[in-house]
Amino acid sequence: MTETGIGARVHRKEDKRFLTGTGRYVDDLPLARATYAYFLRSPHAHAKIKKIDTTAAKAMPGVVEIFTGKDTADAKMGGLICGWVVKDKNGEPHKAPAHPVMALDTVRYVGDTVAMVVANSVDEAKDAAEAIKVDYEVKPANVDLARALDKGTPEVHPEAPGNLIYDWEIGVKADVDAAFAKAAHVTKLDLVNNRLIPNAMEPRAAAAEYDKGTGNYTLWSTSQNPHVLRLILSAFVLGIPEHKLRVVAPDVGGGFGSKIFCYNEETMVCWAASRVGRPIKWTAERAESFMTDAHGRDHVTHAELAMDKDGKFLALKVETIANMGAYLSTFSTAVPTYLYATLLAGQYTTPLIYANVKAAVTHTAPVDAYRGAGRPEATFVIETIVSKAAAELKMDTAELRRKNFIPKEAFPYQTPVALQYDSGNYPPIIDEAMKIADYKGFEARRAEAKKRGKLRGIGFSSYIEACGLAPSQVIGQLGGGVGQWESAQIKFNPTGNVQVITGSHSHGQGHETTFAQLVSDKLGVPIENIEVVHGDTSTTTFGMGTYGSRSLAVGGSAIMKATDKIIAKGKKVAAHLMEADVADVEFDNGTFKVAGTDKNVPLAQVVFAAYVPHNYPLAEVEPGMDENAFYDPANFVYPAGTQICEVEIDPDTGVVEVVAHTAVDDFGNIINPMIVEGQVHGGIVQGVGQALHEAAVYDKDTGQLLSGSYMDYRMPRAEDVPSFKLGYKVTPCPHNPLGVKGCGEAGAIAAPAAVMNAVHDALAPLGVKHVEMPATPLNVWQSIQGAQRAAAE
Amino acid sequence: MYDFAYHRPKTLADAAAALKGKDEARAMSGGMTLIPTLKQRLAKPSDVVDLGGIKELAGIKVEGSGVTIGAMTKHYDVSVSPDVKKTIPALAELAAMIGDPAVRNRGTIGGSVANSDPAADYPAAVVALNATINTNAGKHAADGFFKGLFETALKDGELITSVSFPKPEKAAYMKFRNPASRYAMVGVFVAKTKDGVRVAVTGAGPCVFRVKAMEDALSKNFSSAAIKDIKVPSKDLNSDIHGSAEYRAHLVGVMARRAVDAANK
Amino acid sequence: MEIKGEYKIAAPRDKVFAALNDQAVLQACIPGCETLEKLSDTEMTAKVRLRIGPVSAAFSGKVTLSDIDPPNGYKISGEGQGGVAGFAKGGAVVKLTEDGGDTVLTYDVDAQVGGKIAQVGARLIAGTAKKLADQFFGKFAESVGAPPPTSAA
Amino acid sequence: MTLSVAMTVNGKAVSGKVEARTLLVQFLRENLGMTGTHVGCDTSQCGACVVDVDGKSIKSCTMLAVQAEGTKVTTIEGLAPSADKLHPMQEAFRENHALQCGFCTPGMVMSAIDMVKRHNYKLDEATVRHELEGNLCRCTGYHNIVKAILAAAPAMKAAGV
Repeated sequence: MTETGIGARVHRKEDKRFLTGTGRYVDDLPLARATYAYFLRSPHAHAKIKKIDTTAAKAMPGVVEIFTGKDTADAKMGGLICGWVVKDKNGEPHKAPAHPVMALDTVRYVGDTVAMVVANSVDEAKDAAEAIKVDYEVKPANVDLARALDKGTPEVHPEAPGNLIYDWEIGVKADVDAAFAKAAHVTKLDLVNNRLIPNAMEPRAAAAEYDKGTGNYTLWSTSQNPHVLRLILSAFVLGIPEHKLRVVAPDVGGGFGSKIFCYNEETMVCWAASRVGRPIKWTAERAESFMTDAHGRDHVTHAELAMDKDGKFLALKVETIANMGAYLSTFSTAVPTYLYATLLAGQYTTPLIYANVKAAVTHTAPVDAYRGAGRPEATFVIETIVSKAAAELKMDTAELRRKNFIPKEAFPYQTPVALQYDSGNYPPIIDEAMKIADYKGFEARRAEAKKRGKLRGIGFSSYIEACGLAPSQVIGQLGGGVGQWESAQIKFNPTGNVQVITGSHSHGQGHETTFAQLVSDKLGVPIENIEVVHGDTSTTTFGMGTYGSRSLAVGGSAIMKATDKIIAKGKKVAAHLMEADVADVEFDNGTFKVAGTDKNVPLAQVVFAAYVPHNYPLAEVEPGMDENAFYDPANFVYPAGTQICEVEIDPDTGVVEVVAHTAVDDFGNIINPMIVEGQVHGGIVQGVGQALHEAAVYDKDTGQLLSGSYMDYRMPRAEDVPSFKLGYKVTPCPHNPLGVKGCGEAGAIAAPAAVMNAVHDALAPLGVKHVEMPATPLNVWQSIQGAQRAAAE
Repeated sequence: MYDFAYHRPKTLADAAAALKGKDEARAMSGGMTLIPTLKQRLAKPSDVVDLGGIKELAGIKVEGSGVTIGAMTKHYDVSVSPDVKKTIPALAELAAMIGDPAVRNRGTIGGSVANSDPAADYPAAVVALNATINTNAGKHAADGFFKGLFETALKDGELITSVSFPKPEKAAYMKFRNPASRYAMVGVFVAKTKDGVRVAVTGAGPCVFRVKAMEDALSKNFSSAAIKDIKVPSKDLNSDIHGSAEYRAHLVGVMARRAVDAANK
Repeated sequence: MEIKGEYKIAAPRDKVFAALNDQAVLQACIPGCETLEKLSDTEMTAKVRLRIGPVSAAFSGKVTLSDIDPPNGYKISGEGQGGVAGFAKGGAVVKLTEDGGDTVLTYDVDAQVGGKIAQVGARLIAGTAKKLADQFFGKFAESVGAPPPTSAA
Repeated sequence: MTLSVAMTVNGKAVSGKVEARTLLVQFLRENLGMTGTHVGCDTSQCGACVVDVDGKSIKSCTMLAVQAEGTKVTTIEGLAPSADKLHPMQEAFRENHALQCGFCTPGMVMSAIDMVKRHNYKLDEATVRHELEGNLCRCTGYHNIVKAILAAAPAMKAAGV
């Protein structure tokens, strides 16, 4: 391992610009003659638009143009699409209600877009928006997910009768029922997976410019996947030919899934730029982000686990209602099905699993992938029910897990829910986690806490994740509308420095460093001579972007393929330069050598020769040193791990404090441990946030978003968490060239169950059976009160 | 934000003059509530009169056995003032619990008291310590000053100049933060003085209020045990997604007991 | 949210009921009411300026009287658009019962707000609604029960 | 209402025309083109916009530009002593991987420097975590930010900044 190669804790190349205020986010871009967009949004969850009058608003100072849904309809603009077709039980494709770019005659959630004002300044645009008269006929709203599918609940779309998008299943119900009939013990669980708002610290933004001379559009967007955004805008929404639309995602301030999707604001900004003839800029206010960024999670689930007399899992049955919100966002349909139910085996040998998922539309913001996307929901179900089962069986929670882990020898392991786990070794992970967490010492700590009046609890969560969605063929069979490969290009300049062009996108994950490490390690080029280029459709090859912890496993592997091509070509050139046979040329640490001799030629010299081919095998080899690769993986990658959380609860106030949190993960080989640790830390805190703090709360009657600002949406703060204890076990991924798995979502996937299991453990002595997430002080206090009332009766 | 006419008077008299006769003029002290409100376009003042240029309004003075804090004194300055820490340490501790460091560097005691936000911290201290609110028009006793949700006894154009806090024998403030906003969901200030005990609660009701039953019990026996069975009725208490009225009522008891224990330390 | 309250008014029930239907009385009692114009016996348009602490918003909308059951009570409803602030609507079921020569007025308010005030001011909604209800009925009780009705409106 | 405003930003005298309603952060970003200071919320809670005004950290989204008249303002752009040397706090953030997407970072660094100075270069983990109550980060889980600040405190003392 070199100081900057694979496995090294290399400091990030991108940090300097972020630390000196010279990063460039969309809102930072200077655009000459820019206009500013402001979107008028519905204050109602459900209403018919009887009339929109923009006359007075159009006459306001500084107004350039005002557009409404009618303008987009007149222009025959396509609607926003859902890119994953899920087939229901009967083989029918999911119901696909229209998703107009701006509301036509009905608004369906608080924040639904009613009009776009373009003006010379943001303030003027806002002034004008206030002068738009909208006549609404307010209608009853469907907000409560648990009742969304009930008869008589207000309907969101005529295309989705009864608000049902699909009724989907996996597994054979009769087989599972038969197993339950024979079970010695059945544990039952009802739970809610609370709705979250992603809250990347940079609000979404878009800016667009139209060049009348060439007919080219440029859209700067806070996107995690600029090529996919361009594809959707070109093929489905705007009809601008792909080659006439350039999408640039510059520095992007976090995404967590919420910036994967194609939103109406960027669509409108792009479309309107050609109509107003000036650049248009839009940056969301945080209030808009709360209302309109795709939210995450939001399930209501009933689960049952059947066990034999020894605690061996026999079967698992899960019924879930998943909230889609008012419209189907880009990948929303896949999240509670293929990314959720296929993970319900967890780390266990449960032989039979049946899951039924009903997706419902409601008068709330669209819901789509958010850090983990389906997998946190699955892990929460499994790991909560396993801990509950252990408590019911009076068995050690780790012991029950261990008893049911898929054994090392069983890999590759075919689960009953479609996935085939490629690799893993779970027992050493939980052992290591228990060691780091000092599980043995827990009861002493609990007793000590009791003396201080605190209830201490411990909770486990052993998660499995399937990330790096793949292969394209399988995803296609499952209804996914895009390929799942990644592209890479290694472009040497004549002077020997390198541009690594990737189709994935970094918005905090550190690609500029990790990918440079790969290339530096593989080609022996000093890391400072390597520049990673991403995020601009005009300078990068088509790529799929960054989501689902795929960048390294898929994008990094593509880079490896491209470096292989460079080495292969370089060998031919080197062979010529050294007057040797290609078969005898070896490449090591930046130098081509003739095996068994001391003849060598450095890569830089080979590159120079390729660009200045004065002495060059032009008959056999093209000049230049620039190689492209596409990599389509053979399978998902399957990181796994165990987290152990310890909490202390103040029974007087209901406040839960996370006092210790351990995570041991198997991410396969690790390229930059520093960056991986950072991903785990951030993920854990988002998971702790879900477990204890965060909730998107809509008024159940009116559909008003009550947690619509940081005054009411409870973001985790530094004081809410301790420093974390991390550990690793490595089983390399067998099917990608780096042996890597994904690490971006793991923390957020495992943490909620670990925290909630600890909360339940702490509260068990008080007779509390179940606390719903988030375990806020109010919620915990009410649960304690409820248990005390029940005990008194 | 809507635009407005901006004034930065140098004297109190000029400030009063700038506000006079203008129904939609607003005085701004630290601006920690006003500016966010204006950013949301939830108010459209014709004039904003920035009190930041009036030198006479800032500063902390020890007067008699108590302290007088100028209206424009920042929370941070109160929190670190040796005079406040020596005279009424609980008041310095309260100031250190407001908002966050950057907010404490701008927010002022005068603004907090004049605003009477139901979840502000200072009103609890003002009432529990039986402070005097000094204005350009005279003086107000603490009792009766806070009249309701964002309502005080201040008349139009009346500006707080300082708040005078007598030194208590013992005092402490316990705050249960709203988990999201960090405002007080329930804050209880307990003060034992030679005239008796006062217990003031903020965050729980439309404005700060006293709990007579606790005061009576604590006047006889200043220990948390003395109030352990006193329940505050939840009727008329605030309720939102973070806390029901019942929960707030319960927290008043918990925070009051903890405040008494802290005061006795 | 729901808000209930009760006032004892030193006036006979018929008089109280009449006052509940008196546009001038209503205008004087609706907090912040700048104009109240009659469209019919049961419908009025209103302009209301509310100032709650730092927030100041002008609402325009209508006031409707329904379920009129003289002299036992009625329902008074209002809804208003507050521009950028959002909207507010609510209704109060008002019941009058005789208590000797006095009248006991009970009210049961159901209020909703939406838009920006709901989004950023959730913590203040219940308190504000209660304050406004108290102000309205308090002022009403005072104006109707006040001894010499020289300036009842 | 248009007003003239003049102040010193990162050691340089600057001036400009603003409206009364112009926020300090807007003046910095739009008039001066100094886009290092970010806006992450509209309720004065996230801390991405923290700058130093006359030695005190403040939220530049909650101060009018005209209120900064005559003050000395330091922003994230004004910390590094030279093009190839970072301020010890910036260096500690880099060293400890205390940033990911970088959006909250400017405010985080400004608050951290203020915190170290107020605590006279002596901090412990609990204090650092508590003092970060006005700064939100969604990426790092705070772990490495805390580590960086604890490392920076002695480094700042040693460097005399």
